[in-house]
Amino acid sequence: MNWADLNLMPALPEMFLLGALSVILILDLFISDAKRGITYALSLLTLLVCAVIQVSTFEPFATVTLSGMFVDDPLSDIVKVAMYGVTALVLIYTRQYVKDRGLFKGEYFTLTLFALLGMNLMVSASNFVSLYMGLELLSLSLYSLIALQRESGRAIEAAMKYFVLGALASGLLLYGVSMVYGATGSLELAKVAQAIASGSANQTLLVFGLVFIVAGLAFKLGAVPFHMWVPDVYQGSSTAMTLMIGAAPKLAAFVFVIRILVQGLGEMVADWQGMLVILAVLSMAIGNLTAIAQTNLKRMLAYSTISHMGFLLLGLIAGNAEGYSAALFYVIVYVLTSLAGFGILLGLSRAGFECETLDDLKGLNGRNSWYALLMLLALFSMAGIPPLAGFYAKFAVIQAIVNVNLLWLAVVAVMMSLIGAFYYLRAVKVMYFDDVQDNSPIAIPGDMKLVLSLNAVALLVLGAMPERLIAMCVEAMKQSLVVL
Amino acid sequence: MSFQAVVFYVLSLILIVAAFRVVTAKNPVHAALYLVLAFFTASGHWLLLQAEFLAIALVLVYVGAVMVLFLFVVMMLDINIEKLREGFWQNFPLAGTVALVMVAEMVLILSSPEANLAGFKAGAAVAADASNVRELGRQLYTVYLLPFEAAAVVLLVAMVAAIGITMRKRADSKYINPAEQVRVRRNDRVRVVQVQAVKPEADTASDTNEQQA
Amino acid sequence: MDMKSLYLLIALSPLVGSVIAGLFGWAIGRRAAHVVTILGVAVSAVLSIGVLKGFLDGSTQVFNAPVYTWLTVGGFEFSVGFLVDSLTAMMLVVVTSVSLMVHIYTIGYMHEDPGYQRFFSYISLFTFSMLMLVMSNNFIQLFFGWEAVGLVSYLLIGFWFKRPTAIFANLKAFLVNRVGDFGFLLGIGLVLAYFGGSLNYSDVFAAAPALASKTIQIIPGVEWSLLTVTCILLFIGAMGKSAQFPLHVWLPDSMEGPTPISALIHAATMVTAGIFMVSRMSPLFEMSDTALNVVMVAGSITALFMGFLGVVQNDIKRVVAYSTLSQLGYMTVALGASAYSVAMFHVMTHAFFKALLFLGAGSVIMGMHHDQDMRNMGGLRKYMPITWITSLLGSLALIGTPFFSGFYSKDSIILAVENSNLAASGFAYFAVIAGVFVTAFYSFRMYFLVFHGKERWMENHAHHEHHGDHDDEEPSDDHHHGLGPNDKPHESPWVVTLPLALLAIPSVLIGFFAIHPLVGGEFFKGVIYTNLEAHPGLEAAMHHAHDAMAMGLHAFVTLPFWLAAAGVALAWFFYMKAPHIPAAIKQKFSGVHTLLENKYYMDELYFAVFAKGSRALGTFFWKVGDMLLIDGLLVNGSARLVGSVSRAVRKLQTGFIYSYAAVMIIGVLVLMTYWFKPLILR
Amino acid sequence: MLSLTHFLVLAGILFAISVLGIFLNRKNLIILLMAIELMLLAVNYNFIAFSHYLSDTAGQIFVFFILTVAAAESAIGLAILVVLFRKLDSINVEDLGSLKG
Amino acid sequence: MFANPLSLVIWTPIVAGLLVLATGGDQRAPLARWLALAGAVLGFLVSLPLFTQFDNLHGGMQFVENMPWIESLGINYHLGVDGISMLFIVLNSFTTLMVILAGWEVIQKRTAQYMAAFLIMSGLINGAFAALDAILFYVFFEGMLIPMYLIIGVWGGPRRVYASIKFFLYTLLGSLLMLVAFIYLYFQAGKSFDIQAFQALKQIPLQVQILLFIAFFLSFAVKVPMWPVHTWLPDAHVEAPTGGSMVLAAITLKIGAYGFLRFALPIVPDASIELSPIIIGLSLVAVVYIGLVALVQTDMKKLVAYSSISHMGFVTLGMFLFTGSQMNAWAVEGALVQMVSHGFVSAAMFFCIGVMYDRVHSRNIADYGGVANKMPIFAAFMMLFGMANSGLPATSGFVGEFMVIMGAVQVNFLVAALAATTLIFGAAYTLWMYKRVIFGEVGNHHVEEMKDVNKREFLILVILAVTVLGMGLYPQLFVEKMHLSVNELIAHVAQSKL
Repeated sequence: MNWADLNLMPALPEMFLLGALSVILILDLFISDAKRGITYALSLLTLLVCAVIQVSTFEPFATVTLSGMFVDDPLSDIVKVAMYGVTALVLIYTRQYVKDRGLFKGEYFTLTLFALLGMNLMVSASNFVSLYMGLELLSLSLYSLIALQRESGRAIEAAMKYFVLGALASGLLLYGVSMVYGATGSLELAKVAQAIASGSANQTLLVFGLVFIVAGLAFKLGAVPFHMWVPDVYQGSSTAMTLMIGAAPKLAAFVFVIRILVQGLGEMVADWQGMLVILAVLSMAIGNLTAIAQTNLKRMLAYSTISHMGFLLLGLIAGNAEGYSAALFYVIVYVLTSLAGFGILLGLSRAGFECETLDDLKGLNGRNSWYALLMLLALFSMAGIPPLAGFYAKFAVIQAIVNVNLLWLAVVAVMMSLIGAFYYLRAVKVMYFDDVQDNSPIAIPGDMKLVLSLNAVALLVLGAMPERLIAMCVEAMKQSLVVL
Repeated sequence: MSFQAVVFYVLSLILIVAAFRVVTAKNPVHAALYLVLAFFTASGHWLLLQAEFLAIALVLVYVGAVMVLFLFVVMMLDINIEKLREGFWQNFPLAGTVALVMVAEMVLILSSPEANLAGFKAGAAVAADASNVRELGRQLYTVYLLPFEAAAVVLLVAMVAAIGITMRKRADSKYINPAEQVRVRRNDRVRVVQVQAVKPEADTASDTNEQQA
Repeated sequence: MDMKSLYLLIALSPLVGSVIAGLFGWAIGRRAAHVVTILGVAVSAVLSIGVLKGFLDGSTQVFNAPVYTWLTVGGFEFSVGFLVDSLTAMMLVVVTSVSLMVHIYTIGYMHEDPGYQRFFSYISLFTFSMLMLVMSNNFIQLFFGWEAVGLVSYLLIGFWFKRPTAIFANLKAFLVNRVGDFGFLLGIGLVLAYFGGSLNYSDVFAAAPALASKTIQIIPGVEWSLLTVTCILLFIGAMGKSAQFPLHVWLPDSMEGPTPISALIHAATMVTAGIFMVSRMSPLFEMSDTALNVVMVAGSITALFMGFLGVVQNDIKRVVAYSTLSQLGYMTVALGASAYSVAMFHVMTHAFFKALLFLGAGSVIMGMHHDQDMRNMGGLRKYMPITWITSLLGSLALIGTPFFSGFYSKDSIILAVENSNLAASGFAYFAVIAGVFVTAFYSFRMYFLVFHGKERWMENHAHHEHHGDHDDEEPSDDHHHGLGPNDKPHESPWVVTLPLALLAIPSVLIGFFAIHPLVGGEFFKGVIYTNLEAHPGLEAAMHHAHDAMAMGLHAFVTLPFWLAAAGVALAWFFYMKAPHIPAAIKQKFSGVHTLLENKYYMDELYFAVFAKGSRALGTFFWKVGDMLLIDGLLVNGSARLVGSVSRAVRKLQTGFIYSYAAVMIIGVLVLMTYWFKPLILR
Repeated sequence: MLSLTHFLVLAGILFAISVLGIFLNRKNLIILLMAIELMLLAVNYNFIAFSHYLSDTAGQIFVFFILTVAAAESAIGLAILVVLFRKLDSINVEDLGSLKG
Repeated sequence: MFANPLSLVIWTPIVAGLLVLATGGDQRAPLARWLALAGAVLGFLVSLPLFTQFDNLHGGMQFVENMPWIESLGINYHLGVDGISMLFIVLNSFTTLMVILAGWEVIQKRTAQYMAAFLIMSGLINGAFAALDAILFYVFFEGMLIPMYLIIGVWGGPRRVYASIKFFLYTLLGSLLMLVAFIYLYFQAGKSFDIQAFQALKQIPLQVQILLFIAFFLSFAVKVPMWPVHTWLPDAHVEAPTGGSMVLAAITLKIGAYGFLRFALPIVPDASIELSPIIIGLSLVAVVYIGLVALVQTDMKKLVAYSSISHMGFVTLGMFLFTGSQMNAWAVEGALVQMVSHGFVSAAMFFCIGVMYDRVHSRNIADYGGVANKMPIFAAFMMLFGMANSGLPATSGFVGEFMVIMGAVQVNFLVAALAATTLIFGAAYTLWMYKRVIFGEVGNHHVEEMKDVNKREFLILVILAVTVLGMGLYPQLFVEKMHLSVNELIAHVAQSKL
């Protein structure tokens, strides 16, 4: 290996991120609690710079570097920029919330940035080793973030559950990877794909490994039956962490899945398609059905996430570029939507009060019609009612599966979203039809209010003009899949 | 049966028993020690597979560090073992069935002709002076540079996280802050109060007891 | 002025009056309201007489032209248009003249009523609707007018909308009429579907002969003659409007409306619309003996059995109402005997003498201060001489006294039926002959009870508290019903008696002058079609009609005259000479009496079967179909199912790590097993 | 003669035992953590065995990283365990059931 | 006059609605009202050119706009109207104006939101009628659920939650399957969502057609609503505020029937013919069964709601009367006329009930009696609308029923006979209610205190009365607009796709 050949440009954002992270980590030691805002500002600045670098180094093709460990393609670019944005939003939304709960500490920011670094790695990895490292970096950061709120028994419980199950899932994934390694003799995605395509790979071992890999990936996405952690973790964690878990990591996990299943094991589409169909149907069914019985909003949204992941899988099941880009669009819209939804919950919480049950939303329209409207947009977007962005997401994935003649699956999907509509409607009902119970004032900081509003309104704007984003997803997917 | 096979089977037997005892041991300390045993035997197996560096690393890292950490935690926490054992074997039928099915399936799949594991022939004998460590090191610092850096970050995260999660200002721990000592003034220390002559309250005593406990 | 404008003027001038009185009545006051409406109707009446005169002297041609296109659909055009021929002209005169009389009469009758302007508006609107009906040149406009007169009838029966009986009666009237319309509309549908795709009379009649043997299948496998089905359906419409058995039940109740409209709508004009319609459709009916038989049977039943009911009534208006029913039956019988012209002749004479009788009854009611019970009357001839005389003339006309108008029309009917060759004609002949006696009896029963005998209002004060059908608890109601202890009946004002006098003239005379042109002559030629070869009934009537004087003289040797005379005599004997006999008969035949008093229990039957039945069915559909099966089982059931599945699935999420892990592991196992089925099961 | 099958089956058995541990162990979180370590050990067996039979070092390198991560993971896991114990005074798995349904 | 009249009728009310929404809380309610009125008037005015400039002699779509919208998914912003849809756009804009007026001072709670919801919904409905791209249609079709859900839920009666959720889910159930059908057709039609491309498909096997038909049927039958998926309507109506009921009955139901004409019949004609006996059967059930159910209602709004179902039964009946493969022109046009007429009449009926409800705060028939004593002007208007509801000639209610019955006789006499029972049932339930509510002595002290209509209410009643009568006396004005489109539809449906 020759250092002069080392093309580090594609990884520049990650390098900057790591550098800035280290600086913040050390700097924070010398900052008193009162001035923790500096850490916050620096974190945001870091994200901004990362995004700027990412955008300015954008190239409409894939570059593999670092000895095949790292790939920089449009898919990773678009998702990374989205992750920077999402993380920034998360930080903005959660600032007041974590302050109120004494979590406004250096660790919060550094671990968040560590998680982001892990996600970047997951998104850009092109080798099972780097994929795994990225995954673990993310997971460990998330476990710790949840556990940071150590006064809360529920948070610790959530962290512990997440940790144990996450480790188990990692074990499953690794077991599968080991089989793939055995079958193809390589850990590099491109070579794995090559080996399979050339027919030299051991098919039995591959499928055997695939079962475990799909299980591991399904865990990351939160697809049934590997979903059990989702509701508990969503509910137990402080809402800030829930948002953290529910937002950017979904993007990363999606690309992670694409990398492994499509870029690595793309030739085995016939096999994993079938497995994903089972997972998708179960996710949509169990997610939606169970959500109905929930009274805790965070838990309900967790189940809704599960069902959304079922829909996301539909795009993958299609097994073609259209389907993948539909899924990419789906996940972006989903993340944007859940940011808005959880953002409102964060805004409604205050010191000593967690807004997390349905009843806490009672009469929101009477208290503040603007926030009610924003939440309404988020909920209907999740339900997939036009003209909100969520509709086009669902539409795109359903279109993708109809394209491959899985009509029955499309019918199942829409029926499940019908069941799903019920609990979103119930939430809207609580906000709009019920009388105000808790009339304490809602104090959302100005910046958050602005960003939150933009966030939710974006769902509507995307509903009216989704073409740009969809086209971007299609383009990114097309160009990223061409190379490998 | 070759020598290697004998070693393999003996180690395997120990490994399986140790592993089984890990999950069935009454006392977590015993479990940890069985785990250590399992690691040792694994290390032996790995030597059979010519993964010398990893065999050693396993002992050093796992037995030396991780398991010690486990033991440390087990002993630090004051755990009521008896309570943790109640109803242990009730779950065995189900758990055993699942495990057995799993083993059976894995064996059936892996040993089936379709899996064609026999097709994997051990690589050409490695030269006696070939250094497994050198080869790994070379690759680690060149090809696997990125994961290696990532591993560093992972460890950093572990450190930050472990501290962040567990470190706390304990109300009952006593430590000295010299700066405070220097800054102290008389009024901070001595307060003159009018005290009425009464008997000491009983609960003061109990407070102290609690603190000691 | 061209004819189209003239006819438009005839039709629209009452409408203008109605709109002004209705919408601006509050502004222009009572006087202006009646002036404007009377003016409107008077214009129509004068012009109508002009038109009739034109037809009589042959100077006016048949007019048949569209006014404006109402609708085009499927390539067909539907217009509102006028057909004015001799039949129309006759009806125009009858309608407008009776209406004019009633308008004038109303000034007196309603002068105390707060809804004065509204009333005038309604009756003018009615006149307009009726004119549109008779002037129509197509089925659809006919149906428009048909329904419009029904609407006004509904409004007028319920004019005193505070009275529970009135608003019950008007609803009943409307609904029963709707049953008729149901048939009528379907008949129109068949006409449209099979008779050349047009609804214009001329086109339809032209297409009819070709369809004589055409059959249709209504119930698969059974062939029905198209013409018969069509005619019967159309006749169902006529049964509703002209109150023929079994759709007659609304007419007696309609007497809840103010008397002027009973005269105008429920005696003289609207109820004869059915007769008019069938006469218009004579080319169709002539082609179906079955339909004619149906018509004849319905008419006979109505003519006789409704007459019986008149015998037991004590309410003066109801007596007249039943007499109307009976007379409508006569007309229908005439239709059945293919004597359409005779039927129309009777329509005309009946319009005059029945309007006269009703207005006379109304005058009596006014004189009695809105007491309608004949048992409280008696000897009124002293107090109300004009009413007395005119009522007597009306009654004589009604029972068919020779030379009176009713005689000519009724005898012609009897002649036609006697000579009819239809299967039902035997029964019909018996019915009409027996009806003569009954008619005479109840007419003169009423006459004697009201105008002769003791002055019973003196003795029956106690009765006042609960007399009649109306309760007058409403203090703002300025009709004080019945005479006070010191009141005496009084003659009505001139606006009431003038119409009586004016109506009495045609009641007496018109038959004599009109029978020759209408029945025997050429007046309806080309308008009403009778196939004399197939249905010879009319021939005898035509023959007699040529000499009205001879016919009158000949009557004295015929059965009907003597039956009528017997009826009058019996009435005189029962109610003047021996009032205890009817009471005794009532005692003796209490079963029959109760049956008659309860109108053969048909109201009860209809109420129990149709009103209650449909409500029970509706409740069943609602409670069981909608609420239990659809909502309860399907909608809420599926919601409950989802809910319980949801709760069940929820239980899987136990909260314990090991079970979560177990689910994951089992998930892997299942996937593994599924994908390696052949390997594992081998 | 030792074949790949031997090692893979052994790893499978180890894997199954760790699964058994997870199933069986409804009380003690620490043993749960240990079971996971066992599972990782099984995975490592696979990698090393393949690496050996494929004559490819990548598998061994992966194992190196897995070991590293596992160490970090244990650290965090135990840290969480410690705070959990402080909070609940128990490491009983069945006490970790407040979030459910 | 305008380059894009259709875009204008869609977006004018929506923009107006957003502006109204922006006025915020109830302290600025008057502003919101006037703004809403201005928006509604403007919306109505911009819809008028559609009617006046519509070319009766041209078949096909007019005022067409077509531009790419979501190219990646193959969706275009494709608008256009024919003689069928144009009428409903105008009707909708008109109804919206009425609704804004109807809610003027009645709605005191969250006025701006109320007005905005209606305006936005109006735009969405116009969009649904104007859309020529299936997904564009779907977006509008579904989008209107949101405002309607809120309208019923926020301003509705005691059981509003149940009603609104039922309404939403019922409608969603149908439309989701239709969405799948659209996507399937998209691939069949060579990756196009163009409705005309769907219609132009030449070959679809019967079984596929039947499946597609079922998807369409579920979607539109719920909206119409047809028996047995009708039970949301009475609940929704009863609980909706007056304006909500007016729009619901006048417009949203029509979208379902319109959907049959635009989608089910031309896209899958053979399945439509194949399954027409079922549709006819269900329609007759609607007429007879629902007519009887309406008879026994004790709640006025429920009664009118059931009567709406019954009337809509005529619409579906008219659309599915086939002789061979030939639709019946009488019946189809009758169905369309019935739809427009029902728009006016039901709006008027619901408004009348609203007028009484505002005074007495009860919809129970038993709580009234003798209203005519206190509100004569109102009673006269309600009589007119009641008569129109029972299909009296010279009111708009008659024309459609008449045409459908005429058509039905040509196809099947028994069907016609059953359909014609509406003459009896319609009159029975309407007039019986009228009798109990309006006639009679003053029922109780609430009625005693009722005041006759105010100027605003009078204005609405007069406008509605004029339209009801106008359409009854001169239906040609409306019918001539639709002739060519209907003929084209009939010709199209007659061509088998097997």
